[in-house]
Amino acid sequence: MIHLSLPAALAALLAGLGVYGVLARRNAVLVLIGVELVLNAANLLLVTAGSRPGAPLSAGPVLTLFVITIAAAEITVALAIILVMFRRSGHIDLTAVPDLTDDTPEERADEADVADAPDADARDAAVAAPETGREAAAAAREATS
Amino acid sequence: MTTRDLVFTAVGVVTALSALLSVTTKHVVHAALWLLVSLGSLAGAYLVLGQELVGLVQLLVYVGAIVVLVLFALMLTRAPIGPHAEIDTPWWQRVAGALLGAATTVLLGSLLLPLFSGATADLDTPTTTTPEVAQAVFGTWVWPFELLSVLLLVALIGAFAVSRLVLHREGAEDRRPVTAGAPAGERR
Amino acid sequence: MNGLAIDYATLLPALLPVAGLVLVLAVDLVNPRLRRVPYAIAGLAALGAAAAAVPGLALGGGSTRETFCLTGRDVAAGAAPTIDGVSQVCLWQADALGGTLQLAAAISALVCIALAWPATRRRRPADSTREPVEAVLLLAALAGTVVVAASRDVGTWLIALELATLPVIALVALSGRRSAVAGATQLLVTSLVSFALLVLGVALWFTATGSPFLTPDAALSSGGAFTAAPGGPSTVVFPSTSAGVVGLATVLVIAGVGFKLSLVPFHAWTPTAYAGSSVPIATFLATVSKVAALAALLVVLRAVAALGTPALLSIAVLASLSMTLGNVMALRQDDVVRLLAWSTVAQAGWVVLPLVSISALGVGASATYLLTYVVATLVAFAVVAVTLQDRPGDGRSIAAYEGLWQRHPWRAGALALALTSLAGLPPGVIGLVGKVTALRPVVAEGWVWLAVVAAVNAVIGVAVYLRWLRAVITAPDGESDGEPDIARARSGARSGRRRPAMVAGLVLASAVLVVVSVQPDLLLRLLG
Amino acid sequence: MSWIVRMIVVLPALAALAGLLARRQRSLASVIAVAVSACVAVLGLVQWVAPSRTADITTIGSLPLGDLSVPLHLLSDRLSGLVAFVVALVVLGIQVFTAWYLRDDPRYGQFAATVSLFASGMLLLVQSGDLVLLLIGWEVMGWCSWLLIGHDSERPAARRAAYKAFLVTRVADIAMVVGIVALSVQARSTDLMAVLTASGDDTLLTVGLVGIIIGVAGKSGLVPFHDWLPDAMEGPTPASALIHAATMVAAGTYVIARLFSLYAEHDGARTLLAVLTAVTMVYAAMLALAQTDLKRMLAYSTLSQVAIMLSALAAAPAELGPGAGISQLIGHAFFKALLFLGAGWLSVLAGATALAALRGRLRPTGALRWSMGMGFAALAGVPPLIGFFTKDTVIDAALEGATAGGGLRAWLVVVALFVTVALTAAYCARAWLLLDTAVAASGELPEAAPAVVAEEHVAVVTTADSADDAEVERVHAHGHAAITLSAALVVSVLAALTLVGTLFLTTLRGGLHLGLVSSLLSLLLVAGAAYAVWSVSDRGRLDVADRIPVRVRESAVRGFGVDTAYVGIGRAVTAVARLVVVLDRDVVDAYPRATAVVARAAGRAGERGHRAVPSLSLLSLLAGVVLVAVLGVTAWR
Amino acid sequence: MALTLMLLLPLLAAIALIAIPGESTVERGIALGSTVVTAVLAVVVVSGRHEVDVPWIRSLGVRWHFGVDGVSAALVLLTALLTVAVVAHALSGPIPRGGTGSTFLGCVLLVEAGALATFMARDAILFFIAFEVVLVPMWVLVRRFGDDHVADETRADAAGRFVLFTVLGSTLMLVGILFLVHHQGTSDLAVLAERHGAGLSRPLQVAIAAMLLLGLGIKVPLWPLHTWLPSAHTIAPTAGSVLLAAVLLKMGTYGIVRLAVPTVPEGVARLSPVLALLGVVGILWGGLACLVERDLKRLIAYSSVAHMGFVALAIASGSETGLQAALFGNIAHGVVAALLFFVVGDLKEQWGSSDLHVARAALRDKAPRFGLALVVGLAAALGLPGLVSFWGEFLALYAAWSPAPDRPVALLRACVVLGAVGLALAAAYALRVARIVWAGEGSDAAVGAAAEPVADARGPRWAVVMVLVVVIVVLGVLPHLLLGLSDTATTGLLSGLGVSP
Repeated sequence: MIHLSLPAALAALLAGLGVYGVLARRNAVLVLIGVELVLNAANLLLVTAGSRPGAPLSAGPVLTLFVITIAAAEITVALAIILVMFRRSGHIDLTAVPDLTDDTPEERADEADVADAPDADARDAAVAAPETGREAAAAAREATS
Repeated sequence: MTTRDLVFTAVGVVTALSALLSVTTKHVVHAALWLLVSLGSLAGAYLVLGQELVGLVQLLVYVGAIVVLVLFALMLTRAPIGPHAEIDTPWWQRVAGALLGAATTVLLGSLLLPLFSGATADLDTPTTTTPEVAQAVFGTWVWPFELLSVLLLVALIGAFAVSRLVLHREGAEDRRPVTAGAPAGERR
Repeated sequence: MNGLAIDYATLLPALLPVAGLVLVLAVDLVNPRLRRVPYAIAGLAALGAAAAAVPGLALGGGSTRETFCLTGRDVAAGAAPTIDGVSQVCLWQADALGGTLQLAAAISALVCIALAWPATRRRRPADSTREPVEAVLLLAALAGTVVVAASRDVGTWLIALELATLPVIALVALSGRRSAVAGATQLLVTSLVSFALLVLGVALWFTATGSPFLTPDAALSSGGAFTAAPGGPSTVVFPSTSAGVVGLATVLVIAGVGFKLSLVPFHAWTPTAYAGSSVPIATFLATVSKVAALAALLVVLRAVAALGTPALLSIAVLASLSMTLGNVMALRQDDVVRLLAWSTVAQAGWVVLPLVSISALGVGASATYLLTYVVATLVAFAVVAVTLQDRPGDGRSIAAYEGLWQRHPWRAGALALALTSLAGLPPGVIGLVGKVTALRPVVAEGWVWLAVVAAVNAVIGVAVYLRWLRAVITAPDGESDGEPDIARARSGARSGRRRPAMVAGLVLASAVLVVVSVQPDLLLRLLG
Repeated sequence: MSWIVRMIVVLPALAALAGLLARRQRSLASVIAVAVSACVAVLGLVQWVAPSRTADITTIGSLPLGDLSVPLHLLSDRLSGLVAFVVALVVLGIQVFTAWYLRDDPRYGQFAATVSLFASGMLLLVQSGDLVLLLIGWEVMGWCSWLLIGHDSERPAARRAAYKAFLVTRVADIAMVVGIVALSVQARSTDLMAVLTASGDDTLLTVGLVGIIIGVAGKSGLVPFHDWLPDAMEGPTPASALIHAATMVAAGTYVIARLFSLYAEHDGARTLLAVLTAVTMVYAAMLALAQTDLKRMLAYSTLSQVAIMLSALAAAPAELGPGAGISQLIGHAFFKALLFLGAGWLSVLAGATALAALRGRLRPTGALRWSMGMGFAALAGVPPLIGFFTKDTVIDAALEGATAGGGLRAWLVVVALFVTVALTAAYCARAWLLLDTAVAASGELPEAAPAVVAEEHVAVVTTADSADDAEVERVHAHGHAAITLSAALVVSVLAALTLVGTLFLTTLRGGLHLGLVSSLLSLLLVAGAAYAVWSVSDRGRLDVADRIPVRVRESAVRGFGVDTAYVGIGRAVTAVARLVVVLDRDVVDAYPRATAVVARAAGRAGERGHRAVPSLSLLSLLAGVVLVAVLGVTAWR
Repeated sequence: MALTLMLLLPLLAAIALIAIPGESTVERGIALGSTVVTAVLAVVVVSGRHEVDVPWIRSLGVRWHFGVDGVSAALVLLTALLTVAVVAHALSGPIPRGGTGSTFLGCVLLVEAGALATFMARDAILFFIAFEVVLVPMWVLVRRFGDDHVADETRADAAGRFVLFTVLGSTLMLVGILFLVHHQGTSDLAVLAERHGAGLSRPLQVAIAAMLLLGLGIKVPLWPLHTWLPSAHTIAPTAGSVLLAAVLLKMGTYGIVRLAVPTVPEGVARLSPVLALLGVVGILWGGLACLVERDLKRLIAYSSVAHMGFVALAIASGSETGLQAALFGNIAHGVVAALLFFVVGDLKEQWGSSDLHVARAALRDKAPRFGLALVVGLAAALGLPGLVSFWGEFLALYAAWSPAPDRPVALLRACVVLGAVGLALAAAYALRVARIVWAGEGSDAAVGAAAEPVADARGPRWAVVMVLVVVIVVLGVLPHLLLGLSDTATTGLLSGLGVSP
């Protein structure tokens, strides 16, 4: 015997904490923590509802398992992108105004048609970015900061 | 109040408290660790609710995989060790977060508690056993299960490709003194 | 377990992209330096999916193509004898509406693949994985879209929706520009949070109805489906407050899907992600993703419709906010991709507008509007992509389109048709018809203020698209004659020849647009 | 018969069209103009003497207008026959005269065509049995008067006079249109017979009748609309003759005469008319006395005489009918046409129309002197000329009205009439004396031109002399050509008509109606006034008007600044118009512009709010979710 | 068959023209030929009262249902014939700068197609769609081929205003139509007219009528929704101005008569005081603005506001005479405004501007053809009897004085008096123009090129102008020609009997 209002209350609490966590953190990884808390609140709710007698097709636990798996898939992609973000901009601060300038010449050509030239060429061009490109990037950074 | 109620309450308190800490602590790494605790105790809660399989999977996947991934990510992004003031968003955003979080809790609570008030489940004779769950997963739910496998595959490919692409790009970026390597604090 | 009847022919629209995906991976294993083959496979798979979806269109009068059905016998044998009254519940159930959305998604994906077609035949370097990965991700997202349109249970629904979302995030990031990362980041965090809320909504649905199915019967059972559970030792009585929970569940689902539809206030990622990603991916975001989102939304709303809830204030608020903000912001954009992004936000408002009436009328109207939007947006993006070929430097600014009418009349004609369709003006009759269709349910429910807001937004929308159209029909000063123009035209022609696939995509989309503009009934009848 | 009546209306219109097409060939144009006028005159004669008198004639069929019947019939009876004939006659005379007068004018063709069209309008009005047709004729005349007065459009004064004439009459026509609408609403028809026999709403009737009186006041130059008429002297003299003698100015009399049975029953409207006419006739006669220009003097005299016609309609008893007014109309048509054409002839001889320049110039001219003498005598009301009979008919009718219970209204008219008789005689005597008394050949010319030229705004210029200027210019341009026989004949015939024209009136019911006492009284007044002038002016050696204090006289010459008042009204309207333009730009147009501004500002604000900061998008997302959830849950039923 | 051909011919010709790049003689042939054939077909269709009715958008219940009846016959003829004039006029002079001749002519033809479809649509939603067709081509005409003496922003503003105002109007109208269609269950105008508002509650009727009137009122344009008109007229090329004034504005009033009056009679009755007041304010406002307006084209635009005010007043009266007056006034204004814009457009082409404050040589003797046409146009504009506008305005006043029983009589009568004042204002501004342009007020001060007389009209342009002058006179003398066309139709509209073709 268990009173089901208890897990329900816990789920509500966790969801609230998760929402707060999402909004209170500027570190992208920590925002993920908030998301996980909300997901777990949902899972708890699924389990609670599924533990009632008469729940069909074992739906509660099955759905919980699905959600856990989805969360794992998500976190994989998420972490990859967060890493990219860190490498690109040197931080994973979600409150920062991102640098949207793409207008260094080599990137413009790049954007126009990445596949136009072999990737290697484009990369070489980027690697051998002349001084102008460097200056442009510096100027862009000054503009943003 | 049954025994299960009491146990659940205890586990629940631990879960909630550690969750609270994980979203409020100033230590980046601590946050991940508190999350570990919270999710672990939630696995306990599942056990109390009679869902052994879910509890185990929770431990395996979340505690064993996801939190570890998170920790790795924190390290890879050169997270500072120790308390760090810049971990949180500006105060007004936190206040808004608190309000919205509270609103969420209140909203959910006000709807769910009446729904479940007085509802009990007799878990001593479990209605859903692990074999049943397994049967359901590979029987009724086989279609979403297969899709899930595709999803995982694609997620892995995607993550792999994203990180690979960036590794290439990074080579170009690294030579630019401005974009790479500058810590967040310096940039602002 | 053995009660599941699997009809593979029915599943074909979903299976083909998955098969294509696997094939791409396999080919890549065998020969990792091919550039065009992955796209060819992807294109064929999308084409196959489109073809496979066609038989579903002929369905009329509520009949469906279904598989993965839990027959009564199976249910009786299972642990839950609770869905007694229901003759059949299926995990895949595609009616005419679903079939149409699947077809639209497949065709849109085909066009996107055509736009992304690699320009060079040269073998790619061994360490580049761009082409196969892009093909795989596109196909996966397409598969997710196709499945979600036919899903009837929360599990499939959630997974398919995620399958339609996650690859897109990776695709945006893969576009590789600096702003792409910003776009991907924003898209990522928004999608994660929305997905969490979506799951919360689904959990609430399950809690309230006790059913994992998104069917009208499940919604109706929220009054207390479990009271009569015979097998259980104790009975759980669900009080009437569960109706409120269903409401909250619906609203959370709307919010979660609203992110994908770019509804205000869940829209903030849209301009960043569109602008950051390459044009084919932006096209994909603007078309296939929207189809997935609306398909997902309609699955839920059609279930809820059984509750007889006539109108949703929250949808009205979201719709009017989206339209207004999207149009006002689009008015200021000089970058055509950003303009299209904001226009997407505005159009999303129009898409959900008819849903204030959760009825067959509203659902059909919403889908109709979505289709008109998708067709027109596809053409617009295709023109952008082709133009970017000609003018790699500044092809994304409105100014680049000045004199397009003189230089490339056909392309300009297609763009003009697309823009007028989006604006809802003839000659884009389909857009006009779409507006009529979208307003009908609103009027039927008597939402006067909403109709007036929509009318005002139609005006701002016209202003938005005419800004672009103005450039198209205006001859740039000093370029009316002389060499540069001709030279550019020639170079344009050359690059056009170089990318026949891209042009083919444009022609395909334009052809569809023209046909439905002349005879809108072709499109409208698809939805019954 | 029907065809004759129709042709009377249509022929001049066709002549106008043909004349316009043939304007380059001046001989062809003049042949068309004169020939058609002659035809019309003959037809008019036929209509007048033809045995079948009253006829309801269809024209182009009635208009399909639902509940309103617009039959568009013509009505031919004794009255219309007579008036049409007189009009046609005068028009013929004017056309013949014009052919000579404008012999060198490059726009002769247009002028003659316009005169034809004008005649068509007047004849349509005369023949119409339908208020709409009446209005059409009325307005066509107004438009033609604009063209005729503005004929010399090179001169600013002519442009202005034309503008003023049309505008003033058009303002009065506001009431005319409303009046016609009211009358036809009452009858549910615009047919004259239906209107006359309709019974019903009293208010509508009042509105209708008063409206028509105001409209008539505009075209007939009753106070306060009178000032356009002296200015209209800017037109070539034949145009003045046309407008003043038999047509536009007098048309009001005919209109009211047509509706007389309604007016007879309506005291209020008639009182208004009586007051207007009484004031106008006296006022205009006094101003005529002070004029320095022959044509302007004649113009004021026209005002006075037209007021006399109308006063007959205002005061005559119902059973007497409108005959008195019509007879004055006909008499006036003859002698005023005579006077104007004579003045035109004289001005060609003298090269001016200013009285000072014309002093004694009449004496050496044989036929012209006799004709002008008869004209002035007729105007003054000397028996046995037609003016005597018509005027005394009016006086007698008014007296009869006064005694038959017309009350104050009729007495007012009677008194005004007697005063006017005396004043008319006075100014006629003055004019005759000035024109006919040989002056010592001394240099009296220079200072005679009064310095009343007001050099104001181009739109304000009105001078007594600008008409004179026109003449001077014309003579300078074309020289003193000898008059042709036909034109001289016209003047002579008109002179003869002032003598024998009385016979025309015998066919008109109530057309001749003399009372012994009143005739004697008016004769006495005429003689006395003439003698007074003769003696005061020292047997014609001086100008009586010079006895008037200079300031009074100057302002009298300028019409006591009524023009300034018009200009003031015009300026007020223009000021309102400017206000409207400002409002249109800054207030009415504010909402679209404000919308654009708001949209742009909102866009800017939105741009600031969308800088791709992920945490902000998360905030908006969650806030939106909670908001929507609260909304959804509370609104969920 | 003839009807479908008549609709599709200009459409296809327009598409062909727009697809032809650059200048060629073929385009002239196509444009002129197709308009002439369309005009001939229009005569055939009108005389035979053709009708076509096939399903089009089944799921919306929209039928390809076009037909001619008394209400629309005159407008169809006006549109078809006037387009011939416009094309002839355009071909006999230089194409306005801004693009190729084929695009220009294509847009003109598109406008024609849209207008014809609007006037013949017998289905409410089809009407809306056709109503929108004219927008983009007209926008192109103004935006691209507009007056190139002004800054680009001015052109953009004028064109944008035109489109945005009209789209707002038509979308509001669409909402009204949808309400109507939803509650009546059909979009067939004949059926809607036969129902005559049966089954609609009064508040609903008022709401629908308000939306329809507001939406269509923008197009008419009613005061204070008129501010798009002057700038659009000023900037548009001659062809654009003519089509705008003579055809597009008519769609508004026609729409009110066709869409609002018969379907929601009670609602229109309730709103008729507002309509009448706005009409009268428009009459006075337009008239006053014309008194001081400097730009000739703008002035004519404001006079259009005034004239359409009379039409609105006539509609507000709700009587049969009123509807007759409104339809007549519609055509009258169409012809007169077309004439004036042709003349003024040609003058502007030679003058380089249409500023009245610039002293210029008088037209009267130096360019007598222009002079004649201008004077006739102005005379018609001031409502001179014997010319075409008189009937519309006089009958409007009559109708408003004796309105239908359910209208506020006192208010409407006050409106009549004010409207009559508008007649005097019309005289004042018309003569002001004549005085300045024709008679040459201030022409002494003209210097330089302005002192040179303009080259007189000749060739096709003179023919076009002359035909319009003749039409103005003929219709003024024989108003039956028009009134007879719409006679039975108006009865049907008002009584709910429906309009039999």
